[in-house]
Amino acid sequence: MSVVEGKELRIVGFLCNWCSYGGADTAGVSRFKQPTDLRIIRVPCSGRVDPLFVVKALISGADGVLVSGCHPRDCHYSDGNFYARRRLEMLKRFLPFVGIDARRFHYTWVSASEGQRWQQTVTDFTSLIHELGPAPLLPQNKTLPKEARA
Amino acid sequence: MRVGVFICHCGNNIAGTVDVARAAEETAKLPHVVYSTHYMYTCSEPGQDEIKQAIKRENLDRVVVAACSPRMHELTFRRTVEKAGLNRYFFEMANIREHVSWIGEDKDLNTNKAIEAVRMAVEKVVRDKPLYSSSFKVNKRVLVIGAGVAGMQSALDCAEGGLDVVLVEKSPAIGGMMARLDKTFPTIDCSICILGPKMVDVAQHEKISLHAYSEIEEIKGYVGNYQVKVRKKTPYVDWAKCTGCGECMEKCPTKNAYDRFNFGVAPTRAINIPFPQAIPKKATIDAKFCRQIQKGKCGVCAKVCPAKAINFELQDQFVTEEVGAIIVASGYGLIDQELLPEYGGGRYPDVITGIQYERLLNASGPTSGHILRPSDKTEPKSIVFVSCAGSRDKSIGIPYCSNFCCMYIAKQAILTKDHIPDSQSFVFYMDIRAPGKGYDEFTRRAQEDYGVKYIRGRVSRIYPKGKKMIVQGADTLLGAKVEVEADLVVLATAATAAPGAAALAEKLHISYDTHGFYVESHPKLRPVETNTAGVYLAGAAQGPKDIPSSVGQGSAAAAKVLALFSRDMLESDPAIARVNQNACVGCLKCAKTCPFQAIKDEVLRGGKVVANVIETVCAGCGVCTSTCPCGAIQLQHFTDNQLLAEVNSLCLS
Amino acid sequence: MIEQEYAYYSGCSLEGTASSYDRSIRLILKALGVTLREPDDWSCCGSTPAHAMDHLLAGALAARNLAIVERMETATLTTPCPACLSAFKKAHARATEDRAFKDEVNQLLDIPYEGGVKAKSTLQVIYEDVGLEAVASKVTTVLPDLKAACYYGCILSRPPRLAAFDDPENPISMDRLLAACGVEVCDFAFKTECCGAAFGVPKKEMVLRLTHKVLTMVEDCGANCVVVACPLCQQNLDLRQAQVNRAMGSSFSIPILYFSEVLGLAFGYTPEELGLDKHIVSTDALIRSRRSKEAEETVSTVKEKVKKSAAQGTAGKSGNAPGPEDTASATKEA
Amino acid sequence: MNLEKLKEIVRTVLPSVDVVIGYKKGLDALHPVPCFLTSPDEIDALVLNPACMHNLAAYLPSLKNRAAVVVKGCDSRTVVQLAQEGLIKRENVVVIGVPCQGAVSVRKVLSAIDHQPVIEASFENDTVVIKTKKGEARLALRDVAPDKCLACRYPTPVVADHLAGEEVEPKIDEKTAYQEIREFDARSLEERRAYWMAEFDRCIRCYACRNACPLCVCRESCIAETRDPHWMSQKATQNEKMMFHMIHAIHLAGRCTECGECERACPMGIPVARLKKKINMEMKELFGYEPGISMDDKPPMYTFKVEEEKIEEHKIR
Repeated sequence: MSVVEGKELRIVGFLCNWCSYGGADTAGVSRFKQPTDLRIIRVPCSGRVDPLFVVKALISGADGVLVSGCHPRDCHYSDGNFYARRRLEMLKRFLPFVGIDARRFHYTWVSASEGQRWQQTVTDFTSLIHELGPAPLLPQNKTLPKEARA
Repeated sequence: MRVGVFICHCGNNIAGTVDVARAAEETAKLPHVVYSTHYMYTCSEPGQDEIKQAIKRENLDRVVVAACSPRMHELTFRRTVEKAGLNRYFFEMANIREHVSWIGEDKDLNTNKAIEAVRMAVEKVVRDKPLYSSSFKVNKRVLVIGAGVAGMQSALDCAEGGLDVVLVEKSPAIGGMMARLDKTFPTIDCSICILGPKMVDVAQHEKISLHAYSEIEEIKGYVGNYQVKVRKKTPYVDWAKCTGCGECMEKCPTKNAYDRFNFGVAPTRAINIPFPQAIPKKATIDAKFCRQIQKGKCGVCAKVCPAKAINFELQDQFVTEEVGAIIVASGYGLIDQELLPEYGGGRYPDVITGIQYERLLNASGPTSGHILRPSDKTEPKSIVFVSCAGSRDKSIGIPYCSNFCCMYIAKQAILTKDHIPDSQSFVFYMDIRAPGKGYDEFTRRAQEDYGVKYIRGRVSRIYPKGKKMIVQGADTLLGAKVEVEADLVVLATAATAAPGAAALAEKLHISYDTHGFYVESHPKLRPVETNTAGVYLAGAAQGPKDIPSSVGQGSAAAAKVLALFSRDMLESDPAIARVNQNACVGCLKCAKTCPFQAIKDEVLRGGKVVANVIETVCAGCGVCTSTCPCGAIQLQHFTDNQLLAEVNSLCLS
Repeated sequence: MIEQEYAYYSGCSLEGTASSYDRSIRLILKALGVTLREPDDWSCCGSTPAHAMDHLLAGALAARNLAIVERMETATLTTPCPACLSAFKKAHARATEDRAFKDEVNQLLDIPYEGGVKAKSTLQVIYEDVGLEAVASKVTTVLPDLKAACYYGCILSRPPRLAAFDDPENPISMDRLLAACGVEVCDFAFKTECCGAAFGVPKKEMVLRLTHKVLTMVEDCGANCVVVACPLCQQNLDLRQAQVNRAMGSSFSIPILYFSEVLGLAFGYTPEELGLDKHIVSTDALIRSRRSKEAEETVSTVKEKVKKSAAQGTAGKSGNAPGPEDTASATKEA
Repeated sequence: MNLEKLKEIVRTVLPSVDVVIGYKKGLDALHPVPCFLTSPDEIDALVLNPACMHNLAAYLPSLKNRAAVVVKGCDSRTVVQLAQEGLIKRENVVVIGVPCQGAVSVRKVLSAIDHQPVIEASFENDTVVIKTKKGEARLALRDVAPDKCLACRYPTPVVADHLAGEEVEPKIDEKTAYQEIREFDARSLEERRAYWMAEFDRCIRCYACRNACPLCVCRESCIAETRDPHWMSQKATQNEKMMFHMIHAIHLAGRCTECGECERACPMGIPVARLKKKINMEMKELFGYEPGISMDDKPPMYTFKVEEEKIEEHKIR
């Protein structure tokens, strides 16, 4: 883990190129200050974000995962974010079943002109993740307590 | 693999809050990286030369540039590495300016973040595959949406350039807002006199086919090959037969129809030709007011029409046009006066909007150019203009400046003095915004030569007192409250996006801002392009604009289209989906979810069914890749392995 | 939606100078089938003077009353006084949006305020919850001589985010209520203009000037009385009318009525029951005509007339009817 | 379950198909195995009893020609789902439905008889009679039923060209079907986490669950094993075990017909079907969708609505 200990937590963002990545650029151009934790992975469309990428990140040690795309109806590829919305909603509801805090995964919509909204999203999400603290690591040994099957 | 990393200072933009030297030192230690350096301006010519030389000198086969946003310079550097002999896709960018140096203040954290951004880019670049564009044929016809002055300019320039143009206009007549204006600033030349000939050119140009009273129903396809379905709204008049004689309008018994062209300054007939110079000069029935259509009783127009053109049974018709590029010049709208209750909110007949006043001034308007106030048809002697009526007003959600009001108010005040020499005009203003050529001189002339009284301050309330309107406001230069008795008040109501702008943007797959104005590719460097290839912007659809700017953009958009069409073949973006036929199990879920119907099934020898991507149709969204359970269809340049490598570089290391 | 029961906070003015407001409110709401329950041991709402000196104290005073109401298990608090209403709404908004403020306020209180009380002006309750139709159905008496200018004052509909009632610049609720009672309503441009009441003591000259302006506009618009919903407006316009006349050389004699008094008269209550004898500028002339007419007209014609005007639903007919077109146009009726 | 009726149907169907997939006796009476009939001589070998657990529909996608298949209520949903996704052609399949009163879990029976070798097994109305060397055990069917049968809402096949037996009324309604999931959801996040960590820890990554799943169509292209894409390593770590089960569950989102084959196949007794059932519950809630019920539905992950009635934008807090 190469986060700066004690200062940062590991937050991974998947941003669609046309809206949210642009929104993050707009926030930058406007010098809207944000916490430094987030690392951004650029994807063409939120529809490209397989929910399994989110799972992979969370299992591999991310403390929070943020997915952001174009607002519904504004998708550069017309329908990509509609698929994303269904799949990510499914994931958001499924994660807590296996003991992953659903608050560690957030998906939202930010357009290229919404620099301020992006700043707010990053700031709020980062502060929430800091409040939740580092995600519990998966136990890597075999001495787990066995729970009796019902 | 031999990766070179180039970290840009961007002057002080990056180096100010990122320790670029340390970043270069640290990233040099990353696997695959054999060379890492930092440079003042990587995008400059010497900066690009440095990359090219390093590729040769260090024998690099992959390049990472850590600088600004890839949305800014990805293309620049792709060309650079290509010139040095690498495939242009053997390149990745780490955004350490917009996403790092400009938003974080802690230099240590920023530097660490920049190093990680480079690490992610390195992990991705080593998994880049060489990609090669293929080419496809371009349909050299252009669609122009909106026949205001911007759209007409685009259409004429494209047509002069030899292109076939399809021009679609929502209203029954072309000309847009400019056709309604009386005179234009700062020259005071007659608006229709300079626009009229252009309108005629549009109508007569053999390369332009005009669909008036039509709207865009659906758009399919991609740059070079769009299919556009146009809805031709029914005018209930067979335009092929209509001669524009106006007999029907004369005889129509419905005399209180709302006059859209004149913004309701006076009523019109249910069947009408919007204005004398209208092109096409054809009659249209407003169904909402037509007695025959509403109540089934009347039909006077049908009886008097000498050409027997009236047909109440006519339905909307659809035509499909195939084009290679689209220019969007759909114009702007104006806010509803009801949003301004403190100014009467549309309750007082003698408080009108700037565009309504324009129609009162206009010789072909309902008052034949005599300024008569609506309530009692008398000539007003004291006229108050209120600028920023809604503009720059956060409380109603319009924080922006409407751009042209200061100028048209000055023009209208001058014209008022011309029409009524013994009148006195007052202008309440926040600031006078007159930055164009000859503009400031013009507003000064209004004050100095025409005696218009400019009062710097906002109007708080307008109310009637007897036959007068009292305009109550502040004079911030005097620091006092002022009240002006007016016969007529003109509100410079804020410009907004055109009604239906958002719906049109969704059909075009272009972005629009929170106010509904279309978003250009780059605010400075690509002002008439959109992020959707082949779709260009002109005029006030992108933001409020005056006539010269709209015309300029109209020509600029046309130039872009002409440049695009200067080639017979276009190169496709090779970052599209590709199927691994061995892994594909032929479930075709990808085909079902593809937003572009770009995936079809293919039967291999031996009977195995697999998915097959139609290269020219695929737009590269990657929905298929996240749909495919077995990873058999991969979006090139954003493959599962590349994104997983990025995730792993962040989470597992 | 009408609730059976509202917590009713009358406030200090209605205990004293505005007692006829209180009386008439209670009478008409009873007639409309609404029960008012007065909170036990209510205290100052904090609007003056605490609100000018100490925001925490002002908040705590309001919150104290809200906390009492919260324990009454009636969903909504109503008060006829816009100043009280404003104080309650402000305290409620701050308590629900600002955790630190809420904690600070609750430290000062015996019982904490949890943030569960919705406050509405009594005008809003009658206009929105009870409704114009129910009001019109109770009308038994016509007031043919009343030409009313509805004066809403500065805080009833403002600030819009807090008030969340009627149009902040051009409110119409009172106009419509009166019209539903068959009263002629004039198109009055100064509905929300400041009367200056708050500066009554420190800047008397300014107040007289502002009040004079409002009263002049009342006459200009052809009204012969002002109808208000605020005890401070009423007091200022009524009590100071003679002072205004003296200072500005005018000769106003304009009765200033509460909307509830007008509704009360229309419902058939006597001026004595409603407390009209408390007014400084006499209301006798307006009411005298009412009596004689009342005897002449049969109930059925009254009802018909009322129904008609309620159906039109309007005060300033010229003004408030929404226009037929998508584009705003001041001149569309021309 | 009416064996004689079934044989009669098979006899009439067999001439029109290449193969009939049914059950025959296996190792012992408690272990029937799938059989593939091509000639009328084989019909008498057919068996049908509550121990017939295999979901025979799983074989359909790999068959090229016309086949008949014997399906219980739960298995019939697989046929519908496969046809809905275009993985089989409905017209190529003759569905022989057997209304089902509930099956037995071999694992539960064996543990009830202390894993003695079975000499004989017979099935009376609500009872399983098992003879071993140690004597005869009479087990109530309910006690040895697999979990899926206790929450079964489709005892009668949802699709059948022929029905071998009388329709059976479901005993469970929509609400109680997901009771078990709701109860699990009610536990604390830590408890849920600890539970699954312990369960996943036992996983030996044998992929039996995946191989048994009738809807896992990727076969050798499964991303749990491929290098391109390279989603997982072969390490036997908790990370990778959990990732595998997440892949399996998420790939079945809106597709799992709850036949329970994954769980039956698991040699480690991990309740993997639960993961899919949870997602199914959410699919029902979000999109009103239940896999394998109607041929005309579209699996919800492969379609969308512009306005989603049930999905609201999330706030960060």
